[in-house]
Amino acid sequence: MKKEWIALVMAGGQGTRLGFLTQTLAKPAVSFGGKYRIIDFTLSNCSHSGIDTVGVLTQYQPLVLNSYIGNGWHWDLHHSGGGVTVLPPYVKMQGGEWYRGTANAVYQNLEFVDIYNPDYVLILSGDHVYKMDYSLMLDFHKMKKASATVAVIQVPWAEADSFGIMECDPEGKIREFEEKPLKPKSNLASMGVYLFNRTFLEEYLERDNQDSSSQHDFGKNVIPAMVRARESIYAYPFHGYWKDVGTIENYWQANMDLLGPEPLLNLNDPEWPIYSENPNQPPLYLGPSAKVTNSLINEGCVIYGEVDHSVLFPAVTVGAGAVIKNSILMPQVQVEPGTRIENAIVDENGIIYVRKEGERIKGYA
Amino acid sequence: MKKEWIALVMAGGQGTRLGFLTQTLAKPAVSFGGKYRIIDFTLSNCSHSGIDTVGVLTQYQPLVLNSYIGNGWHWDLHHSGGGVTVLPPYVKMQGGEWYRGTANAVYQNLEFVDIYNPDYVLILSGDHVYKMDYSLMLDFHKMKKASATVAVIQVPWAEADSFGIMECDPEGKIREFEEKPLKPKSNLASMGVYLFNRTFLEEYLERDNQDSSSQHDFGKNVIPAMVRARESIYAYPFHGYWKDVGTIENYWQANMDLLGPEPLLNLNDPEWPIYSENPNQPPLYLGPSAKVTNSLINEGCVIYGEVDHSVLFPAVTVGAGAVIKNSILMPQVQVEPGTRIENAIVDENGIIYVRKEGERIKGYA
Amino acid sequence: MLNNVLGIINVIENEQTLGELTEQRSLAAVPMGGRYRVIDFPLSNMVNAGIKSIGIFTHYKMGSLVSHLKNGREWNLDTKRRGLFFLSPDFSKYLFSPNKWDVSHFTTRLGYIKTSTRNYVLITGCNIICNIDYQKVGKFHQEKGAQITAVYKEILPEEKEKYSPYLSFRISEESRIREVNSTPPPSGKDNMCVEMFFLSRQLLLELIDTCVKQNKWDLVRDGLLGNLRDIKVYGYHFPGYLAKINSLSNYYRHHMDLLQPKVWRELFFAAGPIYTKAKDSVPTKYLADASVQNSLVANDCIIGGKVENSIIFRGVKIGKGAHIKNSIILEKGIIDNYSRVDYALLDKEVRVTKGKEVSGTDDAPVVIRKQNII
Amino acid sequence: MLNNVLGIINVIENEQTLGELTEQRSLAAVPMGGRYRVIDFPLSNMVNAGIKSIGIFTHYKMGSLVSHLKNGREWNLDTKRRGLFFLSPDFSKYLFSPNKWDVSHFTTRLGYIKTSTRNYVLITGCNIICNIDYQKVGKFHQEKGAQITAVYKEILPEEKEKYSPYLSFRISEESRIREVNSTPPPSGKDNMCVEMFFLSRQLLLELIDTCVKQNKWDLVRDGLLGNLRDIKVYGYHFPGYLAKINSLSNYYRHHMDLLQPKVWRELFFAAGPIYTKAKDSVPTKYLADASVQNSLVANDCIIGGKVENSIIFRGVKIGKGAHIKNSIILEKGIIDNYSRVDYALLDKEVRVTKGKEVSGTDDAPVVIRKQNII
Repeated sequence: MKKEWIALVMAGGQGTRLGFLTQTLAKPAVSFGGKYRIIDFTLSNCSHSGIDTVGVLTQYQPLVLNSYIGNGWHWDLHHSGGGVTVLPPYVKMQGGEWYRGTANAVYQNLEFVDIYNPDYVLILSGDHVYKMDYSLMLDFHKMKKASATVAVIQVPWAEADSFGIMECDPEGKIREFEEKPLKPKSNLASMGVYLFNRTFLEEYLERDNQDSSSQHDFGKNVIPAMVRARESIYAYPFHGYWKDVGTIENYWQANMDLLGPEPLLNLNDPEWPIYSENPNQPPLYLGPSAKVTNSLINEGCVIYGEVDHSVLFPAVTVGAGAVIKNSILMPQVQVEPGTRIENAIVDENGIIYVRKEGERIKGYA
Repeated sequence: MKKEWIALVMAGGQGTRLGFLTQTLAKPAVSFGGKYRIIDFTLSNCSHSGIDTVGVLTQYQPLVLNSYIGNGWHWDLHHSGGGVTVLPPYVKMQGGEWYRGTANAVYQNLEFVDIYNPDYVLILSGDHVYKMDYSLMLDFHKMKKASATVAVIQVPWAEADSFGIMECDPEGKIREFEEKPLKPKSNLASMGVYLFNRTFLEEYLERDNQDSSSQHDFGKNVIPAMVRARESIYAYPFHGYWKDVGTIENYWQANMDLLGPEPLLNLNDPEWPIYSENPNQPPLYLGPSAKVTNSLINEGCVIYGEVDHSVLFPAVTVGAGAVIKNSILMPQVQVEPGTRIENAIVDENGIIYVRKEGERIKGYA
Repeated sequence: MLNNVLGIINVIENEQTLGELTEQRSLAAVPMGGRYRVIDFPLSNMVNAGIKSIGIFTHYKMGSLVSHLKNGREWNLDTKRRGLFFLSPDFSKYLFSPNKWDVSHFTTRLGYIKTSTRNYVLITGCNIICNIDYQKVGKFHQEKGAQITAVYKEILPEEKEKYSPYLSFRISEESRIREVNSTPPPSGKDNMCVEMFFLSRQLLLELIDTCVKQNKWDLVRDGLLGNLRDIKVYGYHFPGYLAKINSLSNYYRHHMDLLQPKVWRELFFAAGPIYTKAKDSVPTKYLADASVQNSLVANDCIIGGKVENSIIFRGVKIGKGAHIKNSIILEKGIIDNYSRVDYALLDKEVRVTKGKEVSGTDDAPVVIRKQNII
Repeated sequence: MLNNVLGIINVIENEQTLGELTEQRSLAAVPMGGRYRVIDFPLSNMVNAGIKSIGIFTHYKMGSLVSHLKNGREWNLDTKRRGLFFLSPDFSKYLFSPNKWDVSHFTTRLGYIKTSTRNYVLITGCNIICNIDYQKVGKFHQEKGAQITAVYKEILPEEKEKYSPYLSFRISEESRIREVNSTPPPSGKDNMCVEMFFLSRQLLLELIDTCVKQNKWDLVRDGLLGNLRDIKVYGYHFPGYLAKINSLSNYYRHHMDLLQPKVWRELFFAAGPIYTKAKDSVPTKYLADASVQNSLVANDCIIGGKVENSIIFRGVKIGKGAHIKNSIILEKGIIDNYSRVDYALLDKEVRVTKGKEVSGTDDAPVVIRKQNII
């Protein structure tokens, strides 16, 4: 069952900075954009890039994520001889241990990789929102005859200190890789998308596993070690929308980025649809007094009130006289008549997180 | 998503007594009967008994088992609002721990049970070979107004000391439950099939979890505790073929039990088919010199030699002049011309375990 | 749950009734309610009652139906045993009767009915849109000790015309059907047969056999309702909302009914959800100048203009300044900026170009053919 | 991989050729090779070459075909985009041409070809059974700079009769097709057209258009091979084993070929596996008195007797003392104790009762109709 490449998606993170959204959910399973779950973007990218074998590494609250991923049907990743496999930590002949970092998680699953005997392994993160054709990155990787390729994106200089920052030579070869540098030397940030020659990866993971001082993380340990050893590591520049939705602020902003006639992130792209579960809901009903503008609203909603610049998931009810602005309403939320919700994220249990411009988010039930 | 009952299948055991068969495989994933995997029996039983929601609890070498179970398609257990879910141990807000016994495994998955809010929970073992209509057991359980019901089968008195043995009153209420008693008081053995009222189960699991002296096992701890407390626990007598294939001897015997015109375990039953993955292989080819008797042989095999009283999995080749007797040949095994194999189990890697009547099995590569 | 029941949906409906809409598709495949097709309603009703074995009696133009239902996945009918079957006769040999309940439709598919292992049969047509709980019908059948249960709907005098033609039942106090007429009584309420019959599979086979032997050809009139004296036929009253899709004006009117939240809620949720083919649709986007009132909007649309009293199917784009009123826009319609659509029914992929106007009247909504450009 | 190719399988084959076997099923649905149906071979060949978008041009009796292929799951064609489509014309309107390559079969399905986003088309018939690597055909097409590539098979003088009728190619040294004849040359080897054509989708649309405009009606003769001077048509030689299912005797003969391990291996494994509908079958059970030589046996059988030089399909039961020779037993046949079957072709569910004998000759194997009891 030889494959040219396979992808491994990191979906084990606890995502504590997303607060209530991840209390009972792995971060990649968090709802997004009126319909999707965050991991839909990564898995749709894989599907459209021609990757037919994907492992999803989970260990934190995976119940919803596992059953959502199922056999990969939603992303056309359900075929025999490949498809999606959920990879939790497990017990081997010599016992079991939890994943201790992204690199360790992959290290513990090298047996899975071996089944497919791939030439290349693509490591992805399950909690980023973007549309990317990984096959172009593979072409670049082959052209450069690289041992590893890291996808990079230009970020505002002011934010560069919160990313893994690369310094490259004119050929694109990475000279230096610093995770969250105090004084960034460039604004080329790692997107957490790594492509490795398989044997090269295995070698470094073996070494990393034996290094007791390592945190066993790709960004913090493995990539810097490769760069330090002057291996042939290249930066592949990506141009387009990309967002790590790991904080409430970023999560809220990424949702708002879907609105308007020419949104930053376009979901209505027939060439690159984002696959997801398709809920079965009747068409949205807008009552005689409804007013809906600048918004993204799913089927099954019943709206009598006013909605502006907001994202509504399926089966939300907005009573007469209610006003929703700059907000995200999760599935099944019932808004009583006359209520006013602004700059907020409301979930099924009625928990509201209010977001204020420029301030930290505070929450109350 | 209220369900009347759901099933939880224990599939986490290491199955060390099956030796090489379980070195890289969970025991329920071991091949059986020329086509099946052991867990097919339990899952087919669930499907035919009208159970549409099944959790499979795994933690030892689950790679093959997880991808085999997939979305439950093979057993018609793939529908929305239920289906099969694989349940590995995972990390929660307060950390993660491995399953410490069958009862602890269920305890750690009470959250999964709660999703379906069932009235009854059926606990099953993934490594027994039998055909059983659990809905009849549910009828019995309701009729007796039981808190728990344990399925029992009569075993030869001489073997009773290797089972959980029950003593009952004339109504079928269990008076005593002894795991592997030195001096069995009856020959009614537990089949490892338990049906519980959900709240009753949760109560006892909570209690068992706090008992530091417990091994957190249903047979050793939870059921005996219930019986000791004189709870309303009934024995449901099952009549039919049932085998725990946990040793090489039992495994070999259960395979042989499929042979003959009126086998002990009948697979050709249109009312109770055993569902499985259906390998895609052309019809078996029997050459001019082939001689095949008293055997069960799958498609894709090519046979020039002699096969008697044996079970052959798909795509096995038996060369001219080779003789196979009382043996089990796993998928893809190639038997060279002239070879003689008797009383053996041969796997894909050419590992042969030779079985001798009445003796322990010894293995060599 | 009715898991001991074989469901039969007879989609051999008259194809002329919906005019332009049924030129290229069978009635069963006509789009309905923003994102469904006609077949979704009878099929979902059966599935919601626990029926797991369903045969569709198809006829011409089955292509769009097959590609809509495929293996029945969305209806949980993609199972190893039983599930969904398409039953088409051999058109090369068979003289096809346009009568929906012609016995020959059943004799050419007799093998399917004979080999079923279910004890009961539920037979329905396809042009009644409602959300009915068939479990109640099954319970009624048992309680009454009926041999056949026929579902009916009590209709008001003013409704007779819109539902015609139909079979009218005279029903006794204990719900037994005493008389069947094809002309409704001249005054008062009436009991309309809605072509849903529940009976044992054995009895159905006997009735077919009797019809064939006696050279009678209408399974409903001659078979199921042909011998009310000797066979205990009971009438089950369905009290809920119901639409009969037998004309373009009924089709239009029914869609306007859906704008009543009570009807919307009942039709889509009463006894269970209505399932349809899943599509990877994006939530609908409302732009800055959107203004939508008293309307139904499916996913995948982009709304830049004004919409009132209308049903907008999937994938419709409505430009800035456009104004849609009292209309039904089927899938992938494009309404360009500043155009106006009033009392209109636009089939799939119609485009109304910039500034153009399409309008009909309440009594005679204008119908625009598939893929036309105005 | 040919993922930029739209596959078209035209199953409008002559239905008379296989006599009793095609009375109730289309040729495409005829059982083949122990557990397959004819359609599995052309379909699997396309899938193995990476074609992900396949349209089946169906005609009458499509019921068994639809229930065999369903949503294409076993062929990995159950995808969200592209996948498997059944394309049947509207029989109520359409004058159905019995000619397999009638241009009207294409004009009535033009929308499907037009809306495809693939650049190439691979068109095949359905009655050629082989295991061909279409990736090689695609490569050949590119290397030759061909506009159309037609697959052919070099056949021996003595094979001409069994393959007739066929189109014969005269081919230049650089593989370009120079001449097409419908009568084979009187002596010597010949190049037989096997009705597999590879070309750009654009060119196909143009050729259909030209045919329509010039009122020509045979897509192969008038369209694809109608202008060998101006259009570069190349012949790709398929060197492997190939059977043409155009008569009962060829059908029988082909099955006997499968008893050669070389043919068996090539047909089922050469360029990839042949997929078919999965069934929950039990491995076949051989009883104490079984004796099976030089035969193919599918799953789900119980063999108690003697079998020689035969093909046993799924679910066949052969009693003690029964003796099957030189025969093909289709699904679920029952051969009771002590009966004899020689040179016979038993359709599905035939039963040969105790002690009876069914025998034909090598030249004229006897054919027993479906479900008959002897």
